[in-house]
Amino acid sequence: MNTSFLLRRLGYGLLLMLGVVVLNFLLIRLAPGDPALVIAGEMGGATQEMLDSIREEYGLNKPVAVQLLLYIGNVLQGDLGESFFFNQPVSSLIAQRVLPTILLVITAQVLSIVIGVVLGVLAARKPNGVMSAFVSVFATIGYAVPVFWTGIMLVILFASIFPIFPVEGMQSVKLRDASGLVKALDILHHLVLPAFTLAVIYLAQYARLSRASMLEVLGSDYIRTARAKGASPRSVLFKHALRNAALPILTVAGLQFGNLISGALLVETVFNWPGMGRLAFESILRRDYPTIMGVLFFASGMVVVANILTDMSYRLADPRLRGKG
Amino acid sequence: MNSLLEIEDLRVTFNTRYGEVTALDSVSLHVKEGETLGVVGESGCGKSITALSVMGLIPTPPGRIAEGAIRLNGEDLTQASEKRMQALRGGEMAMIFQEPMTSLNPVFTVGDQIAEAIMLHQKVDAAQARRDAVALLDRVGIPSPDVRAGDFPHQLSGGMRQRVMIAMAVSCRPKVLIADEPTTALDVTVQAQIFDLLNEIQREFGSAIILITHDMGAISEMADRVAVMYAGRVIEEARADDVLDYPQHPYARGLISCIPALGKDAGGAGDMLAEIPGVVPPLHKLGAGCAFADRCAHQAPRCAVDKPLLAAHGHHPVACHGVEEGWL
Amino acid sequence: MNCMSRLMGAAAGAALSVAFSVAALPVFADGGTLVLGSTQTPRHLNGAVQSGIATAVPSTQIFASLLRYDESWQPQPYLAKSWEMAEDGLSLTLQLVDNATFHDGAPVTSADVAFSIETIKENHPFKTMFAPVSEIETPDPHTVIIHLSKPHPALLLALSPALAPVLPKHLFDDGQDMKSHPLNSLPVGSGPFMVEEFTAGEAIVLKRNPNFFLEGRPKLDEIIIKIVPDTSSLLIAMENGEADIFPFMQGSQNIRRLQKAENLDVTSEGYAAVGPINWLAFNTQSPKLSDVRVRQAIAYAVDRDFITKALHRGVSAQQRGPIIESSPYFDDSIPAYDVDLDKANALMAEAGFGDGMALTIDYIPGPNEQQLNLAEYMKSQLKKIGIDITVRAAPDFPTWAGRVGGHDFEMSMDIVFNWGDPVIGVHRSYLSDNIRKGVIWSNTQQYASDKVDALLDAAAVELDEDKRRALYGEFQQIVAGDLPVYWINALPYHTSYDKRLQNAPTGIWGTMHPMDQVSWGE
Amino acid sequence: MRDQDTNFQAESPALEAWRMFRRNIPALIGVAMLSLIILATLYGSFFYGGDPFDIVWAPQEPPGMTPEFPLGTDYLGRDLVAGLLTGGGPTLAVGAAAAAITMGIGISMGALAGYYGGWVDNLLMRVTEFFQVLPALLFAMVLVTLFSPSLFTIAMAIGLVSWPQTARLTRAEFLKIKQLEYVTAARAIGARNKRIIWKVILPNALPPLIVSATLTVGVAILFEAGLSFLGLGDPNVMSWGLMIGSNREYILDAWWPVTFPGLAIFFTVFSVSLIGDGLNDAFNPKLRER
Repeated sequence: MNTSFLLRRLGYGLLLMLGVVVLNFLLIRLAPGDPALVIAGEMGGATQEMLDSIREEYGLNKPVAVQLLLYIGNVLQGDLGESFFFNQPVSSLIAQRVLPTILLVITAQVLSIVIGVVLGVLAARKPNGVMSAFVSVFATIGYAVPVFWTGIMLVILFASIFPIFPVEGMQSVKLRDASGLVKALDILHHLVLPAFTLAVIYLAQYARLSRASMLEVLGSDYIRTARAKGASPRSVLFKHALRNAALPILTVAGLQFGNLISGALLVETVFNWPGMGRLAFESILRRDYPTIMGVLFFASGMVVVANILTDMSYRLADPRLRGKG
Repeated sequence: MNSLLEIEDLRVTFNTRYGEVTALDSVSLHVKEGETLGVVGESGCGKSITALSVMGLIPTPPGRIAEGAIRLNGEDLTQASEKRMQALRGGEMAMIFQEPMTSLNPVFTVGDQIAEAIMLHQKVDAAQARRDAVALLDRVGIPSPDVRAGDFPHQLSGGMRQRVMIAMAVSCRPKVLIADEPTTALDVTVQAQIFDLLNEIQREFGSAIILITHDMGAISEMADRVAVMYAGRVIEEARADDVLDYPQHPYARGLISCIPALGKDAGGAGDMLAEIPGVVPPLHKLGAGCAFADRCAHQAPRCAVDKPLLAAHGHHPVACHGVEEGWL
Repeated sequence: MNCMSRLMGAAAGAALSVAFSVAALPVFADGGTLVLGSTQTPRHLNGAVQSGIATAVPSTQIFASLLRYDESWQPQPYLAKSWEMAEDGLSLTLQLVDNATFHDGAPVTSADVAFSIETIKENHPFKTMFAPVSEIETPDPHTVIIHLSKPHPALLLALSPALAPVLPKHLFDDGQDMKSHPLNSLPVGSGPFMVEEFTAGEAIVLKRNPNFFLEGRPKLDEIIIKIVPDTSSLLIAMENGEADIFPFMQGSQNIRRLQKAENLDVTSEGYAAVGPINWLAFNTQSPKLSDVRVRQAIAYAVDRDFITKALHRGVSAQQRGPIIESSPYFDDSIPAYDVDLDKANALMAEAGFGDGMALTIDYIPGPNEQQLNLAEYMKSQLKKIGIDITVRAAPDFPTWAGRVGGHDFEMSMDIVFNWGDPVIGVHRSYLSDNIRKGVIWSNTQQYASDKVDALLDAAAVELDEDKRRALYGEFQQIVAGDLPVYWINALPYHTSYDKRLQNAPTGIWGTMHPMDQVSWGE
Repeated sequence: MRDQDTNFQAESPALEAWRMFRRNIPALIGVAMLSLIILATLYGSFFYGGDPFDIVWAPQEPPGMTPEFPLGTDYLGRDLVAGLLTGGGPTLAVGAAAAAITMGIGISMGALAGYYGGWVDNLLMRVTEFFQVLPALLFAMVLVTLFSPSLFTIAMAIGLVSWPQTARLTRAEFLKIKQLEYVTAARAIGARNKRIIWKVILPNALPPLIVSATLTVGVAILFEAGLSFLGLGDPNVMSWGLMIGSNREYILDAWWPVTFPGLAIFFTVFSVSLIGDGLNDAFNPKLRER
């Protein structure tokens, strides 16, 4: 891994983020209606003095270009503005919500990749077998089911009819003072349904992808070479083939991250998960633009970071890319 | 001396959407220790299937060995368990493939790939296997082998990669070494080096080599005996000199006439097609008669209905009615 | 659902997680945690500068106020141990308790009270509460004299915990804007509970105030307000014991569902002071609706009976006038507009719309059963008198508020609270001087009647209860004829709570009242 | 392996693909299912009358209880069958329109980037990457909120957030095809860039794009459903997503008003993706043989 690549990649990521900041700003400008009126409405009244003081406070009375520069400057300092709704800075609202989202998204990602790849590999072993047919059908079904619908059905089944899993968010409020292990178990307990719901769609895609990828790799010359030197079927499958088949899976996993965050938005809403997605959704209902834009900014940042990590791990996994620019 | 490897009446079939087709039919071959058997023929004639059958690498399904036996030191490989085959592959017998570009795993270093082959068959630890791998790289003529061992395949040239393949194949001193078109993808000069290397290895290890090629030049350089294959059958078999000097089968004659004059470019498939009109018929369209009949300039009525068998006529065994009946 | 499956589920659940079985352990007697589930998200916790139930519930636990109210609308001592209204009704003198302290240990003094009332007068959207307050005198640390420019009978109710929290002057009076003061999110008060944690949009953790000035209270160790925006999830949480009390529940399905739960009690008590009215508002300035006959025709077409019985499944009560029917000021002789389609069609023809007309209807996004469903019902029902309705959706509350507040609407469903005294919650919708463009829940109908203005102004200062009632009676007769809005029903607010809960909050202010006597029973 | 000549005879690969497609049973099932769904949404309301917004019966009548309302009624007492039949049209229309917008933007961007290369490619690809960084659903929600929900804004928003993948695919195809001999030949006879892009390269890049377009329709339908579920659908037009969104609150009491539209969406997307897979196999016979 060379540092210049990493630096270039990071610099480019920052550029993308700057783009998001500008877009954010433009979107707020495009919003119909006077932001000051919206804020005043939330505060419960709109006298002229109040509107003026709000304009002053949020810098709405300055020229647009100045506002943009101010906004960029603030974002660079980690200041995403004040929420229109909550009496708090957007950055602290997001800070409270980041970890749950990351926990949910990463768990779902890991679940879907691990289960998906195992299914895909098993299917690839016998391209015409039962497993293979199952993976194909399952992948198409998984792709076609609306994720929120799966979530609702799971809530009905496992929270209402058979109350096995809780639905009240990420942890049981009554256990907030509990010890670390109990708390961890509690969070795990809450995590099962949302993570599984989110994982299902991507799981199906990974299964399908890894099946195709494995089939391609298994037909390649170096697999024949591995067999010719006497490697066992297991070693051929998991050592020689999977390492190569993992490359496209890795690419898709990176590209999938943005979609995963979108999916998390729906899943968080269904399961009351205290993450950024729900914050964004509720903020949209409240027209809390600074918070919406803050989440959009932060979520994009997560995608950028995920892309950089993917690129880096791709270069680690594929020696052919190492040392290239 | 007895044959080290003996293939007897081998019939291999494949299930395709045209039904079951026979890819190899009544193939019998043998090779002795220290001997080089050349197997020649156009693409699709069954050379590679033969090699893969020996290695037990026929993709099953759709392929299967329907009849016959393959004996290595008297042990019938068609009856051997998968476990046993794993032990034999890379140990007792090894194979060098046609495409050095794609036959090495791109994500492992060449040193690791050779070391893996060593560890699969010899009871040595990783460090020792690594040292052996470097020694092998040195043996196959790779400069600064200790550095090269840490390279990935994409960092090596084609010739280097084929040397790596050879190093990997001979790492456990195989008794039988199958080289499937080992030089097709390489430059002419590199080809010669690779053949030299194979010859050296054979002298050193006493291996039997089965050299599969469509290049008659390679045969003349390397082979002690030659089997000519066409459409899944051996149609002529003899000492290399005999086949080269007195080809009997019209197809063999065609092949021989393709050998370029010395110093010219080694013959490619394109030249060959120019000499023999038509192409190898698809396996599912093989009729009852001689598979070569449609392309044969000397076709007789019998050729279309009656499949000629391999039998000694004159110099050496050949499967042709014309030769058998003496009108050719 | 049958018992067996529930049992199996519970068993599987217990087996699945240690955490689950810990959560299921019962809690007994004094102390313990109360988990209050709320579907509404508070902006912050300071009820002095923010109206609405989302803020009022935590605010009344954190802040004490001068008075509190019992079940029969009678004022009771709280921070004020005694009070006296002057004969002329122009001043109120209150004596504060001696032992009250804020959570940071500072004593509660008359200066804090004066600061709080001024802050509320300045910042709270309910301008009428303290508008007549001309001066606040603090002769000593424990005496407060509120001077009024005119008699103000609603003043006592306005001193309730839900409306007039007493703020610590030494913390809040630092020159910052009160509406966005940083302490609003983690306030210090003198109420029975102290804020330990406030996760915006998630949870508010309130811990027992050990130095609360009322002896032996509060009983609970902890109140956790858990915000669950999705009602279905909150219902499941209630059934599974993850939450203990769910106030302001209004969906008929939800109410009926929890009524069936064996571990829960459900009551409609606790909302008398709120007086939540669901109504159909008319923009009286729009050309099509300026004719009172059209509004009356619509009133005759809409079937309150069908709405409350069929659409609301009998959980909501009909509401015929501007003052909630459970209030002593309600006049039940006002016209009811029982459904009469012939009369409605005749009125339409009379108004010159015999060939029909097209109207739009807006609704508050969120409480669908009260709002969207009724808008959809209007669409279906008013077709019968030739009115073609387009339902205008608002994607979110601010959009709706912008339209209605900006007078950019024809008809809209709306929910408006009485907030105890008519002066606070009723006058604002009918006074012509409260037509304030851009302000939601002002007189957005732009209804103007000199007669009504005069009646309301008189009622606001009338100290004699009977006379006051008569003034409000006349007011109700007039607006019921003019129909700036067509009142439909009282919101079916219900509270569901764990059966083991003692002294559940069912007073006139319900959970917008200090829950210092609530406890877990044996 | 198809040789260069066949590229000049456009019917031949298309016919070949059709032959492959015709033999693909799952794809044919997909076609049958989708045709049925489209027919039902186009003509169903002629046979099964009634405004889907009309309140016709008691709310939340379970399916199978009343013969007139075989699938029951929703939370307002509106007929679910009428809703399903009428709601399919807008859902499919939004899906198709969004897919068309996606393909329009994506193909244009990808074609220009792939054909011209250099700074054009660089610029357009940066823009593409920028749009890929924005979480699609979140961005679409913001757009729909800003411009108020209607079928048009929803389709636009979905199109605006979905095109980057199409752009990448188109670019890759263009990069591959522009090096082929017949493109050079076209250039040699003096064809203009515009002609080469749209008349020479694009037709040859179509097979993967057609597959992608098919799958995009499915994604767009799911997208619309997701937005409606979050309450950002168009409330004046009955769509499957709206049915789910507005009945979601009552899901614990009545499963059917949410389940049936959910199934309708599922079967539509399922059939569309079966067709997409079938087309993919048909255009890439090599992959199929494996």
